[in-house]
Amino acid sequence: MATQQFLEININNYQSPLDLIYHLIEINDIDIYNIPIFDITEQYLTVLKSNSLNELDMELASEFLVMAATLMQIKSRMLLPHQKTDDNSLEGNDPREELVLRLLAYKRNKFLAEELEKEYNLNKGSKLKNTSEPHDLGIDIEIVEDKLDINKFAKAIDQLEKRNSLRFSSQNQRIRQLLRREKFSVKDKMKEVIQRVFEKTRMFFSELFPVSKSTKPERISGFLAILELIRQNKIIVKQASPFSVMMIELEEETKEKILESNSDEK
Amino acid sequence: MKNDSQAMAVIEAILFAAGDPVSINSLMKITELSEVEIIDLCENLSEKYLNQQDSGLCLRRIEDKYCITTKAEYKEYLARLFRPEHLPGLSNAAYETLAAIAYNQPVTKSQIELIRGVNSDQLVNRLVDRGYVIETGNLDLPGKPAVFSTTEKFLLEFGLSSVDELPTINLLMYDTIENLQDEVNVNE
Amino acid sequence: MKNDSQAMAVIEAILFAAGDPVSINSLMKITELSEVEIIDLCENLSEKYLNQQDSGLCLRRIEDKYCITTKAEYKEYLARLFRPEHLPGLSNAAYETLAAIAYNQPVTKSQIELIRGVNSDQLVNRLVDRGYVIETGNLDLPGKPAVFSTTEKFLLEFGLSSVDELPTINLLMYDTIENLQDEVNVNE
Repeated sequence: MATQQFLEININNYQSPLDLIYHLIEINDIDIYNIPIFDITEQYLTVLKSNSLNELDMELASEFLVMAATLMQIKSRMLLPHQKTDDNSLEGNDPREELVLRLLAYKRNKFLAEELEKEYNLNKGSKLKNTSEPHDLGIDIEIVEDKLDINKFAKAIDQLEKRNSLRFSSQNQRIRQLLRREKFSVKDKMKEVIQRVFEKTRMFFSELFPVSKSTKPERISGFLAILELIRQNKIIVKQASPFSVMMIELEEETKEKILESNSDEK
Repeated sequence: MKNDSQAMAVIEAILFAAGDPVSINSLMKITELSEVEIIDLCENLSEKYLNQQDSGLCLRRIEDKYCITTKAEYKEYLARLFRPEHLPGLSNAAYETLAAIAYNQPVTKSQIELIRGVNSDQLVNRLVDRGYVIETGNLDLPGKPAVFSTTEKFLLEFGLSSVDELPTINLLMYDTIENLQDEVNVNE
Repeated sequence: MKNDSQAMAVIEAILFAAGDPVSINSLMKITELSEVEIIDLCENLSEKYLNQQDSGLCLRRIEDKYCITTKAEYKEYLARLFRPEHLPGLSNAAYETLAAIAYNQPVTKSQIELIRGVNSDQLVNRLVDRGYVIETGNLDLPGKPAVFSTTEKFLLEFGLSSVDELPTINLLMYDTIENLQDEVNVNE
């Protein structure tokens, strides 16, 4: 499969990372119970890198990144020697198992959603009638209506308030995210990563952006920066063993450039 | 339209969904049939209702309009339907609309939509029909939108003497949401 | 009531006048007939509408209620009668969220997120606003998360008489995600 094909995938067309992975599985025509995780991970990362996640909703962008991390983790776990119990590709402890379950659940739901949409389109034209006024039916009675129910009124206020405060906070969040996105631009993070790694020679991702000292958007920008730096061949990412975290080092060329610019400043 | 029986079905569906009487003119426009054809079809429908023992409906002509109604002989059963225990009371959505009006009166339909996040025009009309809400004027804005307020009947059934007695609620409403939207627009 | 055809006429008249779905219980009280008789009569009425080419109506059962609606095939004519509703159609993401709720109800927002692989809270809120979904309680778990289920309006507009009738697919068809997981575990 040509890399070009994956570079052209527009991430905006996918509802979730699972949607994208399922698409990759389909175009590769592979068995979902035996996913070639190395290929899929590489393809997934190619798609991610060729798309600007900044245009996505922050929530969705972070889900795509979490999935990238998940795929890389599964990939490294696959390298561990494990005992084959039988020919079933999903034997116990297969690191792909959870992903496969989530893909199946997602696909099933997507099928069902399509069925629902069909049903809706078949039925959407049928109309109920409004309740008749007794007077119009020639019935001469005084309608004894239910009086207003103060409890139902209170409950309605409660629901309205809850819903509006949700809208309020989600809109507030959007504003804050917009501002934050400015603050943690990927470009700035790329500079920061290079400078900090240069100072320490090598660093772990978790050292660069420790969970205790950085916000989620900051870590996402940082992760994007790392992906971009790998793509530009400015850093080397190593894993000492399959289970360990990513260790980041600078390429020789990058180091030389920094040394040059530092000596220029002096 | 394929044939006469389909045309009759269409007329029945239109008159049923409309509820109120529909003019021959409107029926002509909707079905693209002539006046004579409409009148013929309606007469057939009327006869069908009359001849079928198992039909509870009848077609009435009022001047140049037609409507479906129920056969008069079943009045006693229908009278039972209109007892409160059988009629659906106000829905949650209606109570929400009532709350949106009560706390923001006088308020326009589009302001109510902003508060509820969904078009509520039908619900406002229903509340007006039931006498809980009344049109109290027009805003001095393009299109002169009507504004709505709650009625004395509303206060009476809740045992309130004025809307000031409604429990205070923070953050319900229109002011907050509108301000917020302005804020978002400025920031974007 | 004299006979069956008169009883059918009464049911038709009641459902016509009520407009909204009427419960079997109310129909029993109004007509003084038994549950079995009501269901029989309604089934006959439903068949009559279906078999008559010249009828534009259709009888629908929604859980334990009945209502008359127009046949869906005449929607283009009805669209001319009513002002277009300016509600936008549901997005793919909204259908996915609705499916996640319909097939797993009652379900929490985080369970929906697990199925879709992405946070869907806003979509759930929008489905609540549209009246397809409603909060039906809280789970007895830390934080007391709210659970959501589909509404009568959902059944009505999706042509279903109960959630048991949701379309099924043989492939990957499990009652719940837990069952799916159990099944895979058993196969290992």
